[in-house]
Amino acid sequence: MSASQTVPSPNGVAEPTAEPRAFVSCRRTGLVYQGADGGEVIALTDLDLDIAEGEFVSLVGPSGCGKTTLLKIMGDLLAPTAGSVEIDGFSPRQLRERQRIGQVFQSAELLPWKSIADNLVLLAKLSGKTVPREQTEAMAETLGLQDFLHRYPHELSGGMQQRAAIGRALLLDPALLLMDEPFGALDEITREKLNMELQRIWSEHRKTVVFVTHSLSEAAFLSDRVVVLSGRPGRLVADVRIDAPRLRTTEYRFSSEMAEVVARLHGALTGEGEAS
Amino acid sequence: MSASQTVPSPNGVAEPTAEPRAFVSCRRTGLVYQGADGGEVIALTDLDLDIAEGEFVSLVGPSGCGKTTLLKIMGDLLAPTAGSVEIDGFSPRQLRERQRIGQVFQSAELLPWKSIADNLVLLAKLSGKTVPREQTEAMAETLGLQDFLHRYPHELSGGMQQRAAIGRALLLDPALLLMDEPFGALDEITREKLNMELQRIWSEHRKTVVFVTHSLSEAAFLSDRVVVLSGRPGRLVADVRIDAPRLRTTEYRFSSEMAEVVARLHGALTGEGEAS
Amino acid sequence: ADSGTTPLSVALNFAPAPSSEWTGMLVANQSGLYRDAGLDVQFSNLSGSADVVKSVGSGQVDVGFASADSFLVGVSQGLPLVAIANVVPRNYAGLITPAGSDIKTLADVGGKKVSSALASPEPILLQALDGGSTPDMVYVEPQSKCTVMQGGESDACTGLANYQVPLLERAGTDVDFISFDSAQNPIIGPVLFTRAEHVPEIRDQLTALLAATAEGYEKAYEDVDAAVAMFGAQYPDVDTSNGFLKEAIGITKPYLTRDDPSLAPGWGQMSPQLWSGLINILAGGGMLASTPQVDAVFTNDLLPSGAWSLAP
Amino acid sequence: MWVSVLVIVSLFVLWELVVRVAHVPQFILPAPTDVFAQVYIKRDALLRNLQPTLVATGEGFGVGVVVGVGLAMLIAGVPLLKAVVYPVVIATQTTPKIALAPLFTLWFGIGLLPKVIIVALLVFFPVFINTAAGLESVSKGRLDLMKSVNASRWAVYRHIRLPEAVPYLFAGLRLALTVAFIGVIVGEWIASGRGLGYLLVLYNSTQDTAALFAVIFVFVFLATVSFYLLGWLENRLSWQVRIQRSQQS
Amino acid sequence: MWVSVLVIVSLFVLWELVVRVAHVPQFILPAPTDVFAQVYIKRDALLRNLQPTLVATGEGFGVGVVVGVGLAMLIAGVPLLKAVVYPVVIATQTTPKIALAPLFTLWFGIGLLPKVIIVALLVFFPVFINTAAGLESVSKGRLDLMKSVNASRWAVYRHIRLPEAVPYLFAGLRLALTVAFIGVIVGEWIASGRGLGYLLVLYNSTQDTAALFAVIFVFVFLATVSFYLLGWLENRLSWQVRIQRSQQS
Ligand SMILES: Nc1ncnc2c1ncn2[C@@H]1O[C@H](COP(=O)(O)OP(=O)(O)OP(=O)(O)O)[C@@H](O)[C@H]1O
Ligand SMILES: Nc1ncnc2c1ncn2[C@@H]1O[C@H](COP(=O)(O)OP(=O)(O)OP(=O)(O)O)[C@@H](O)[C@H]1O
Ligand SMILES: Cc1ncc(C[n+]2csc(CCO)c2C)c(N)n1
Ligand SMILES: [Mg+2]
Ligand SMILES: [Mg+2]
Repeated sequence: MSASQTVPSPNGVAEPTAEPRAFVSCRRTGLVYQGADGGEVIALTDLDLDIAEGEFVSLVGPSGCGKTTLLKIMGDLLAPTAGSVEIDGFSPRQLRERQRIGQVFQSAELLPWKSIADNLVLLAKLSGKTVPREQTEAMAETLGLQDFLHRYPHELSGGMQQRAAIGRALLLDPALLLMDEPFGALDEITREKLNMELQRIWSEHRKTVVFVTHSLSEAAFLSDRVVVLSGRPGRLVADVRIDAPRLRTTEYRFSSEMAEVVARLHGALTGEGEAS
Repeated sequence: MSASQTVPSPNGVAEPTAEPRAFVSCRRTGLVYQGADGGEVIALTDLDLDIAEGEFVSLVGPSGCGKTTLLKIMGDLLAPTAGSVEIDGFSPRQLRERQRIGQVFQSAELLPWKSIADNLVLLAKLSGKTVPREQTEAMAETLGLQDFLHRYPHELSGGMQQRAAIGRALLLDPALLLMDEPFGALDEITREKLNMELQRIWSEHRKTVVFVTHSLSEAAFLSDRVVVLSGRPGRLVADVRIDAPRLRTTEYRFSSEMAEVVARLHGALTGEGEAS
Repeated sequence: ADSGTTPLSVALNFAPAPSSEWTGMLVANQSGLYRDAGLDVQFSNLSGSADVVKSVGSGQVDVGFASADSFLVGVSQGLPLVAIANVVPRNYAGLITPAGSDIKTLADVGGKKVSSALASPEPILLQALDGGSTPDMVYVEPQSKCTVMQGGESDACTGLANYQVPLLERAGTDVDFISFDSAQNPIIGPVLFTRAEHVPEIRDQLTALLAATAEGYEKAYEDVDAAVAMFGAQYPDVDTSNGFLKEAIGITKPYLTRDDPSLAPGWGQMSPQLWSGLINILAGGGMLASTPQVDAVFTNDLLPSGAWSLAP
Repeated sequence: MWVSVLVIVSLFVLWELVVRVAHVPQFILPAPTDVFAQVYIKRDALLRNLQPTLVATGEGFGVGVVVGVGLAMLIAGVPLLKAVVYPVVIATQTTPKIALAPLFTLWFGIGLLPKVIIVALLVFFPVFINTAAGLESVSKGRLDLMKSVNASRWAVYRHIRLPEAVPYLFAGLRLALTVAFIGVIVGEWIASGRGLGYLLVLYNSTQDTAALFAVIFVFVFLATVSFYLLGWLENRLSWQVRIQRSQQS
Repeated sequence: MWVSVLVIVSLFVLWELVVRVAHVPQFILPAPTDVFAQVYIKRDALLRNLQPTLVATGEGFGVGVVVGVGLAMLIAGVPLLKAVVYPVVIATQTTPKIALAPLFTLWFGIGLLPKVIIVALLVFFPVFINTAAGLESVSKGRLDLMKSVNASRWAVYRHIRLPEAVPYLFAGLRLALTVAFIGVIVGEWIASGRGLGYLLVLYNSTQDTAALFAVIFVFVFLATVSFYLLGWLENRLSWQVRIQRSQQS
């Protein structure tokens, strides 16, 4: 996959690959929403962010600071109104058109007319992947949904729906995985379990993950780096590297080492922090 | 409001009030969902639970264990298929019909065709309350939504929508407040801030609150009691009283006292705990 | 209504359009003959003879002007109606063929395709008349009777001498016309009728109406151009400039008389033979729910005595 | 179900009473008992003329639904095509078909074709309008989901827009069904020697109002049955109904 | 907008070419230029007969929409009332109005009334069916929200069901608009000395096909304009359109 950095750019001109380039790179990226009544909301301004290939990066920041917006820009669901975003030498659109992005949305977005099993495989199928039945079942098992494969979304609790949405994106096995508060609706036990699962899956495939969360400990546990955004409009206020070795264990979760990281993030969030 | 315990029951027969009675009392309450295809899901079985007037009780438990179901039974949005629930001597239906229940749902359920301001006051208006404009504005300020009063839900981030839903229920000022993961979509800072606000509002009015959360620390910080439910079907596995004095402060949040409570809850959730 | 005039409502069969056989009534109206007779005549345009019959039968209008067959069908259904004048003694209906067709008489239609209106008396007439034979009928809505023939889907159509024939000629289709009405088989044309109970109740108005109407027809055929103009004044949307109306009125003229004065001795006069002829044909064709008594069907009592009659 | 039957029966009783008490003449309004007697008396004619009407209605309905759904899918989410198709479609609808009757026989002859065309022409419109509205009522979130895997236009239809349009489609089919029955009458009126439409014209011309109502009764009965059949189909097929039903329990 | 105009113009050009090249006789299909010439020639008659048609259409449309929305609100969420109302409503729709036309003059006279009644009868149905479908398409969550404060039936309508039904309602109004124009023609066909329907009958009877098409053109033009007016109204009023538009930017 790292060979993809020498792939010619889509317009056929070979790009210079002399200096190692970030997998995702945002340059002075900004987005302004145009309200229906003409009023503007500046969601994001002047964001510079580089993410290396295979890196697990979390985004944290106050509610409404532009995390979802940034994720949508990377996933080509929104076009930035300022600056640029490049991913693996492509524009987000090109990467999306190559079906190399997987996304978990803030709301589960399950299709009410499809069973959980069908919801799980839908996106993979549409990306041209064939998902063997055993794989779907294994995924359901991981998510604790094995008894609900033939049920419909409205028969699931909020957390169960969100889990199904996570499974759907994981079955995609994409080069870039964008996850918007995937574990927000889960209890801590389930959350910890799925944190471990996600870490395991990520370690096996080493796909690049951009992960939005409100749980600082979740961010500290999972990430190589945590990016802290300030309140509206979103601006980068801290970029914390977490070097704890993989695979991280439950011991690490309750270690003073991680507690320190969390405290640092907490500080950055409340405005007492400094950029790393 | 405590006088309401001597109020005659709706069929005109005065109830015996000799021994002090719980405000909410669930007796062997159970609920089985009938699936469309005939399959059943046992969501809740044999639940016994008493909540005193003015008490702040949190429900925690694994995703899908029946917390939302229990809340809906108390709010008369679902009828139990076994056992009974009584609130202040009334059935949930009677209490709901007296407009004395306020509910925050797991999904924000804002009305897309109404501005945030209109969404905020809607339920209060329908309950026959007049909400002065200043009160709405003060509430928006508390929730950090003051700049968005004249915007529509789709222009808000997920967390902002959830905050609006909370404000809507708080403006109702009900006798019984049922909150289903109200702060799930919020970052920790905003969450802590709103925790404080909720504690303040609750302390002033001392309404009975049943609060579903996935954050054990949130439960430990806010509650008089935390009720732990087991996985599907939901059964009470622990009932932890928290006697820390009010108003609790940020110091308390980071105290070893609370850490101990959280650890106990964690134990109960993972199955190592005991009933209090 | 003007002071001194009595309102009297008359329903016309407006399916599909203002008809040239109304000319006398319109002239009587426009030139003030009705007003002079103390009447304020209001015309209403209904979509079909059956409608005219029913609205007179139900008492909604005082007098109707419609084809004799529809009138008889109504009477056979028990409507309390009586014919008071046979405005057009002869029937305009007949068989229309493309010019030079091998159908020369009604006897030649056997096995040929003839297009006609659904459930109209024309197919019955066609088959019941002397020499009539049984064709292969093609049923369409009234306006399509002859367009079907134009489109080649039938060999002949039934239609009116003063309507389909000039229309077809105008569209460039030369046609021949074989009338159903003949000396051997006289068939009565459109009639004025009212509720039987009206005959004693408003006898004076009815008498005045018929007298003025007779005068109107006389006037109309004295000056056809003036009649066309009056027609246009009553129906401003009718295109009177293209000559069609004048042509149709011209065609109408011979139908206002009977070759045999014993059958129609004066304007509007009816004879039992004329009525029983049509009653027999329609009853034979299954169109009548019951067979009306010939004597009860009409009265000549209200007609102007010694009235005007066009020379044949 | 029994409520509907009760309502209908009581309406008939009321109607019968009004006619009998007020002595309304039969040619203005026949009593239901007279009408039912006519249904029995004319049963042979009714049965004979049932089949051609059903065939024309069925074929026209099928064609209309296919064209309606197809056209709606063609234009959904493509404003340009919408701008192209809409004016033409509106023209086909607002052109009064009765006025064109003579031209219809010239253009399409006098067989089954003009009837099927008229029915299809009437049917396709509500199906088209409703399906189009349904296909456009998709939420942004679901479209984003599809966009995220670069799903094809067809996949978006199949997995999102069509299921989303189902409740709209069924509302459209309800409307289409009733206009189909109207259309076949117009078609048989324009040209036909058989069918229930033909019987209507026949009994109209013989001013046999009770027999006319007998045909109308049969006709309304047919349409009502198909209407409820459609409801039954919706209950079986619609995901929305399934959810609503399971949530009521 | 200009696309629509372009499409229409090119269709006219095509039509003109076909007629001219194939020498189609005018009574089969007149060329558009001949039709436009007739629009000009018959302008007095067209103008004179415009107003009565518009009045009848407008009044009937108004009555039909009010009745349709009202009835839909009455039955929404009340299965019993639905069971009562549906069969009666279906009967009004499947009864062929052309068959009853002669009786209409007996029942309602020959003035404006029967026309307004026919238009309203046709209009109310798509409005009713669509509004009913819309009122029932509410999500459980929103109903629970209302239930939680014991909101009255009316409050549920006002704040949830009606806004939810808006996109359905507009689809219904589109259909209603076209049937309104059909209805007024049927009404004027039954009995009238004026109106565009009367002109149609008149020009039909004289096989003045170009003039007939001239009336149809005016008619289709009117309907199209009202159709787009409705679209404009929807763009202004519908919350759904507002959201969709703001999300496109
Ligand atoms: N409408 C329904 N039909 C069938 N089963 C249902 C329905 N709603 C919920 N369930 C089932 O009932 C169980 C409890 O659901 P509930 O929503 O109460 O869980 P919860 O504790 O609130 O979970 P979460 O924390 O994920 O919100 C789940 O297993 C779910 O599958
Ligand atoms: N469609 C929209 N139109 C107008 N403004 C919008 C729209 N979507 C989002 N916004 C605004 O953009 C800002 C950032 O929104 P975004 O959803 O990216 O926040 P977020 O960081 O994901 O918040 P949360 O943690 O609450 O999900 C918010 O202030 C919001 O009001
Ligand atoms: C210009 C003109 N148009 C139509 C007819 C046909 N027509 C209309 S009403 C009617 C029945 C008698 O009232 C007939 C035959 C006609 N004769 N002249
Ligand atoms: Mg977000
Ligand atoms: Mg829940």
